[in-house]
Amino acid sequence: MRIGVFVCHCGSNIAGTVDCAKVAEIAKNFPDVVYADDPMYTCAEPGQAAIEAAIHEHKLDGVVVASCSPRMHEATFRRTVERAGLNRYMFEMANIREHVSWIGKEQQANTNKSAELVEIAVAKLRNNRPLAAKTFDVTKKTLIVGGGVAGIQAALDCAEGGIPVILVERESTIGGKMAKLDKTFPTVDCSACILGPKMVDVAQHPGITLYACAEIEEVSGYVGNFSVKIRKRATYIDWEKCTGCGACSEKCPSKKTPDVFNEFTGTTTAINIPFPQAIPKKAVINAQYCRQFTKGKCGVCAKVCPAGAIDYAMQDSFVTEEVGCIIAATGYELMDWTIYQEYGGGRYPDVITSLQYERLLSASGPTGGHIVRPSDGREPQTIVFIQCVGSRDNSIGRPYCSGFCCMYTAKQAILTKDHLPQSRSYVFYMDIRTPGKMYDEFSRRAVEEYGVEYIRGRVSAVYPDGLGRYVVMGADTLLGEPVEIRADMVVLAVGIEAAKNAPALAEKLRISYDKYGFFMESHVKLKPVETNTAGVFLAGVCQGAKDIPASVAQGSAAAAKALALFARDKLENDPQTAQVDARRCVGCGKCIRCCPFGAITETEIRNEKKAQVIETVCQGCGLCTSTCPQGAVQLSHATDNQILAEVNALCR
Amino acid sequence: MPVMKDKELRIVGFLCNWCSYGGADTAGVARAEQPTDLRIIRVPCSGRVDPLFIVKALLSGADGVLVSGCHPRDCHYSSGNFYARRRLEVLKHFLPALGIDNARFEYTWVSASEGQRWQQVVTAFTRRIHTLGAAPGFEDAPLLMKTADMAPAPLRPLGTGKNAPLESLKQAIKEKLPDLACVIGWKQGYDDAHTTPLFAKKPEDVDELVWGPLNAANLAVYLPLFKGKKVGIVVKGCDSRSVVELLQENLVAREDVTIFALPCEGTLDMGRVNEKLGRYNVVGGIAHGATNITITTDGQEHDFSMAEYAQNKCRGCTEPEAVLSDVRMGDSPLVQGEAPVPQELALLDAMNLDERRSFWRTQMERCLRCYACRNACPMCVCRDYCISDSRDPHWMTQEAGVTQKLFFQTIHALHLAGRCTGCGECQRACPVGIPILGLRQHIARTVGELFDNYRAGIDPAAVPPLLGYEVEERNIREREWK
Amino acid sequence: MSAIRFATPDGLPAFLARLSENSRILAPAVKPAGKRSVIFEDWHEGMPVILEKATVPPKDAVLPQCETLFTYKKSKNPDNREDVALCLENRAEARPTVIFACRPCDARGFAVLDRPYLKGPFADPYYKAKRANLTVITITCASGCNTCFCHWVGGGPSSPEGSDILMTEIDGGFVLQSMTEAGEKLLESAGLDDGREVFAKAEAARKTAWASLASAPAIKTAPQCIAALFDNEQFWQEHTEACLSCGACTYFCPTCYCFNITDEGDAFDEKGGRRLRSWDNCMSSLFTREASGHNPRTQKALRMRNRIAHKFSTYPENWGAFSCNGCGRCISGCPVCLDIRAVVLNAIAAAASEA
Amino acid sequence: MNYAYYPGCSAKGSSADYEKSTQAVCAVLGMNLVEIPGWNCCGSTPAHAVDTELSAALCSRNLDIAAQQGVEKLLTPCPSCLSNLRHTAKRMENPQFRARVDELLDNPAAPDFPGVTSVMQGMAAHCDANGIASFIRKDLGQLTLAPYYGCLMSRPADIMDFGDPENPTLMECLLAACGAKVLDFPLKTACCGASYGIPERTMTARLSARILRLATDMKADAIVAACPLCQMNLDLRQPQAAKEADAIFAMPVLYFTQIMGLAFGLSPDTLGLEKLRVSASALLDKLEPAPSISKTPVEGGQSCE
Repeated sequence: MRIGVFVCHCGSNIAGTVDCAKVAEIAKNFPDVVYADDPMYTCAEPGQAAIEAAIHEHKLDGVVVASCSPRMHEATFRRTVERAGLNRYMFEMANIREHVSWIGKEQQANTNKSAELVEIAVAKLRNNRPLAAKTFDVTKKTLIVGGGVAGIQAALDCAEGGIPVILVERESTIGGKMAKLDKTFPTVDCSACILGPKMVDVAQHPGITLYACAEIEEVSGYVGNFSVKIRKRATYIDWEKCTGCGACSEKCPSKKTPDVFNEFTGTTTAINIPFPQAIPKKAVINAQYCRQFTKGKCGVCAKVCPAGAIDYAMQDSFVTEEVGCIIAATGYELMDWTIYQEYGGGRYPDVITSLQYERLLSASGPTGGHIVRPSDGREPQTIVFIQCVGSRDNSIGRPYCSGFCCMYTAKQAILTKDHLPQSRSYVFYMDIRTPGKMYDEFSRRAVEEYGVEYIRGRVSAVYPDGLGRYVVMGADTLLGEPVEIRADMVVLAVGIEAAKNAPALAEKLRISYDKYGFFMESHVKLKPVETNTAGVFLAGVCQGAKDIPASVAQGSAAAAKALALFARDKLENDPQTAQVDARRCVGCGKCIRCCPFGAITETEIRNEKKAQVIETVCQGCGLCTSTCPQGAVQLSHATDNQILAEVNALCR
Repeated sequence: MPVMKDKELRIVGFLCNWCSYGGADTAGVARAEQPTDLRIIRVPCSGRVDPLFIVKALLSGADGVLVSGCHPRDCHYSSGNFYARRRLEVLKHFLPALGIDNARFEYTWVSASEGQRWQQVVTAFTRRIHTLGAAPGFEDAPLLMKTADMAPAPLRPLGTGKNAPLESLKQAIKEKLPDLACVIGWKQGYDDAHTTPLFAKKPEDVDELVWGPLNAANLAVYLPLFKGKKVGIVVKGCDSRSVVELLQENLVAREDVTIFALPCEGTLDMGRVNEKLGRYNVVGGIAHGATNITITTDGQEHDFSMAEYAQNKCRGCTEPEAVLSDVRMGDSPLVQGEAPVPQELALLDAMNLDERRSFWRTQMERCLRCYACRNACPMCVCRDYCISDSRDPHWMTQEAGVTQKLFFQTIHALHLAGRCTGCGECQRACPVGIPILGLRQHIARTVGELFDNYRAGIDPAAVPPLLGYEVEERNIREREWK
Repeated sequence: MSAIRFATPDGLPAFLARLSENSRILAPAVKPAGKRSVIFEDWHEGMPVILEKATVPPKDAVLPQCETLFTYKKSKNPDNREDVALCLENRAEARPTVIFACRPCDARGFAVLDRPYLKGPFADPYYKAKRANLTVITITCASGCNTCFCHWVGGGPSSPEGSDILMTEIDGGFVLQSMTEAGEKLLESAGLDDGREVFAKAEAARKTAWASLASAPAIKTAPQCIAALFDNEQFWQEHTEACLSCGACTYFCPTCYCFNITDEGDAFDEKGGRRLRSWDNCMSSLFTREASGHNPRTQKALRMRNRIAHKFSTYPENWGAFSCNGCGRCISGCPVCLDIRAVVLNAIAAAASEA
Repeated sequence: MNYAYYPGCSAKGSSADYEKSTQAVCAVLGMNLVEIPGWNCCGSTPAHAVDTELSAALCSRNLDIAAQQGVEKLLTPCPSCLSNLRHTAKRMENPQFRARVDELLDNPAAPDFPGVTSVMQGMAAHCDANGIASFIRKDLGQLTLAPYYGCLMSRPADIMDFGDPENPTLMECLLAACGAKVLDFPLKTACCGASYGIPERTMTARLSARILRLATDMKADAIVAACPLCQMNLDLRQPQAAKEADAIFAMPVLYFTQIMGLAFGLSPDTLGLEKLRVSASALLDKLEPAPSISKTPVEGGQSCE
């Protein structure tokens, strides 16, 4: 081989603590290395041009770049060598920035280590083989999990782009959390008024198939060709027949059913349509409370339903959809704030969550938009808002900021003043975080125009004063003294966490999630929509806290990723797949059993059972390679011999 | 490549591309200062890290090896690290059997965002390796010769199988023979005191079948060679476990094999028998008592009581009867008591790490790499494509050094993890009597301890532990490290 | 006239100590284990003197299990990195070596090895150097054993072929008789008592040993018979069914001399690359596997045929002697007790019945 | 059943009534409290904030005595003693700390100390709610009680082992088992300010007043305390608190052992009620004979723990 080595200075990032020229000089003595240089910025245009020139001039057939992490620029340099006519896999990187120059200050040790890392890379490269991608067909259809505003936006954008969409929603209606909100910041326009039309569009768009009351059961396949099994939960109502007239819920005798949509601020009937603008506007029976199910007799709804849609015998059913990509938009839930015993741990009826407060504010809520205390129905005079309940609190293992609470607290305080002009509102806050367009102006209005009293400090305790009100004890850290407020109502800005089933879904989608259940994007900065599984994209809060505009933007971004994927008729696989040496294979099937992707099947060659890799399914983990005792399955680009070459270069 | 003298030690890291390599990057981005000893090899997934890479590095001069992958449940490939966890945990238990301090090997989980944790991991591990110092080698370990004790009293009365219904069995075999390509059994070998495998194809061949304590060889080793053909096999209890294991691994089809079984009363340790017989020209005869056999050589009688001359494995045997059979005859023996720690294993257990390195160096020096151990092993199914003598992959050289030889034993033992039934054929086949069975017993014990007392070769439908995983492992507590 | 000396059992350590001043001594050493073995090892003072037949023949002294033939290093011209210099370093090693107390069959093994390695069109320099520095002291056998058959193949319990000194146990000690010049020289400076007086006792002991052997069948026709059976696949298959294809028979054989050549390491590394010669095993499928993957001898029966034919047919054709000296290690070392004697006798019988 | 017992210094002075009632109630429950011989102060003076090791040496000596007695568990009525003893046991796990403390002691402390637990926890472990109910002779059904643990009893959570430090419930459990109406008293773990009783009298008065006011507003018949210092503070300084709060308080502050003793039909003298500054007579008036000796089992009958 004829190998060229480029030891990047990265300005002073590397050269500050590594003698790059010396590393290049040492590299010249490595086997097959015929050229070495130490450019200032290898990744910059002149640096890349120099690599191309060297490939031509020195007839290189392999290149090693010692610079930053391959996770940063491997793709860049692969394209560089490809432009110069080399196969992109005849390239290796030595990470001498993140793994050397940035973590140690001793130049001698760093220089030595860099040279060794280059040596490993050369050793590996000498065992590299050119690899070529294979092409395969694509199913041009998108599946979206979650019908909140992010999922709705992604669905509409995909469908508008001509790509059929399957939208799967766990609840009986789409709309997500946004549908529960009264008004939205910073414009204070009605949430239902701006979301409603989009929901209707979803229902009416011919390119969108909506499965509500449905969940993902199984996912198999790979980018371009996923097969998704969807569980349609039994609603006990034939939605083909249901007209959404609501006659059933009017007559339903089981009126003490907890109202999930209203965040348990009221009760509803066992058969109901969650809210008037629900899409699909279809009734659902809550079997836990329906007398037909709990007592075995009732049947009132079946009698009154003019369409004859009630079907108590309904079972869960399944449907399988073939799609080319999947967008996860499963949103969030509020954390269980009742672990805060100092706020009563849920024992005090007038200490409520901000989302419950939204339902109290909403004209379609249980109180018709009147702010009253859940305990006695009286209008509160003093309301205390406590921010960061379950956010930025390391003591309960939740260090992250939930992102939008500062803004909605300001909004709720403003709306409170609108509803109850005589009322006084206090907001306990840690910091006000309002970095959006018109956001800070909005929160200032709460203080300046609406007279909301902002107190910088945490609340140490909330307790009933025995006379029907609540004592809110806290600290004003600006004044440096304790504060005690008698409040009629306390609203907690409860922090968010990922949807309960997010980890289970992540495992089905083979994507990663963090310890709070939020899905992991492929790169925090540069790939915020992609995941580590090709063809699975993220939208909305399932990826991390964000407000409505950001969720909508990410929904559109995910749709753009889907549309870009489908802009091609054929896809190329990553050729870093496992290969079977049929001669070595004894057909024991251990690899088949281990493969996380079902990418290995059994085949027969001359009447002997052999393993066979489906290259388009193989994701290149190499588990099979370390499982096969005789080394018959080798992962291209990470073969036993390639890794052994690296080990041998280090240990001899 | 030499390390920086007196400053660095050789520490090799295998990091998965997605989490831990990213975590190391994150640490770099955060300028989290770390010791400079570690050299990172990037692999796609911790599941790609064949434990043999680690042994290879440690035997080749690495002072420490660190594997890091995504946290359980976070694997980029969904389950690679679950498999890795089992395999690496088994390795961690196994290394001391070789005489390698398993503190020199660690595996852990670091996510791409945990730069700080990565810094802690590297710092702590490097400190640990520096505390341990440079790894001692095998080639220059002082010589140490030790031999295993004889096993304690057997769990069942041992005998010579004199009263076993051999004639009825022959009749049964003859009845089935027309449908079978052959029936594998034992016949008299080069003299009365030795047996050799019998491949009966004709009824008169069946008459050559013998039964008794000389039938030490495990004939299951031949079954995969008849793949696709219908064959019969006569088994002892231990042999039947090998058959079960082959069935479990799809190397033999259940419908293709007819298993004939008699209850085993124990087999002789031919190494010791031959030693006692010494040099002789001819065997004058062999007489079977109930619990002993008498061999006459050159006119001199030698008495071998089963109690004294049975193989160690027979004394600890809990399955004298086949665990799976089609034709079964004879009375069931009564097994009482728990299997003791096998003697070869007890011998290893009684040594410290230094002694074990010395022991293996002393033992391995006389290995000729004839691979009788491998080829006699019914579970060595790679056959002609064993990685020990392949160039691609190129795990081993032809060099005759102790580390190469010991590395082969490691390959064999690790490949047998969860598969070895303890039949002992490897050790019995060794012409120079190297007590290599201890390594297999060690790993089988580890597998049992880690995976709910799993024993290989009991249930053809069982999932072998290293081909499966639990999301929460009951007996692996890898996360307690830091 | 050969030198004849006498040594008491107690005198042997001193004798070996004296020899070890100038030479490496390879002497049998016992390796205790469940299955005990006896291995030739570098002898040093304090080690017991063992006279048992070794489990492994002393072939390693001239044909090591693995030897580095030479190392090769490449270095780059600092001014022009494409200009690479190659430096070879010959590693043929030959220090004076005495094998003590091998058996006549072992010694005859050297005679078998000498032919292809020294007497063919090319003498092997590595072998030659070692062989020239080797002195073989053989202890004659007092009896045969259940697996050995030296007298079938031209040897015997006191066969001198390949030995420099024959040593025979008699009452009260050992008679050492030089068979070659080298042996004579060694004995003359060995500081041992004269043994001519008791030499007759030694001769008597050797005769007794011969007489104790069971009569040997005639296998002179083996070369032709085996050649005639070459295409009789069934014969070879029947005799190979139990074979495990391991290397116990060949690696423990004093006459097997096939080798493999591999390169290890890297020419640019400090240690350089190593060209290795190591024993090869014709019973393994790898022996004949070609680079293409094709293998003319995939079946173990064909490999067994090769081994038997080489020892009893083709080698004799080329060199006029069997390349088997009847030590019987392939029988005693075989994990499944395959018996080469039976194969040869059956071949002769089968050829006769075919004819 | 015998229990090793560390009364603490208050028991011999300011909280003699706590001690008296504890002994009496434990006797009823069949808990024989055996005082460890030659015990000394637990170091719960301001000293422990000044010199941890010296304070730990004091505790270690007590724990060592208990260890020499061979007891497994040591009971103490006082939360402050409990806190100090437990903190010491925890700190002594650190070998360096232990070495420094050992230097201060005549003999090195025993390697293993017995576990220390409060009398309250000890009672709950000794018998379940039904067990307690079986001793009831007086009906407390007319009593509304505000359980008050004080700030020390449940904090820090990992040392004191009282469940949620903001919302312990063990005392409620015992009082309910005795048949009283128990308030969900929000300030049950709030500070009464007792430790600043001398340097910051106003603050102490303010903090105490907060608790007294809430109990009064919640119509409690009594505050039930578990800490000698709290009890003394809330009872003895009630006029000061009332003055600070510009209110009138007449809130009896009893120990939980006294309440239990009343339920068990013990006489006020036996329980040391005469020592209260705010009389409990109103409370005594509400007691009625238990309707029947064999009470119906308390719901579930489970342990309070």
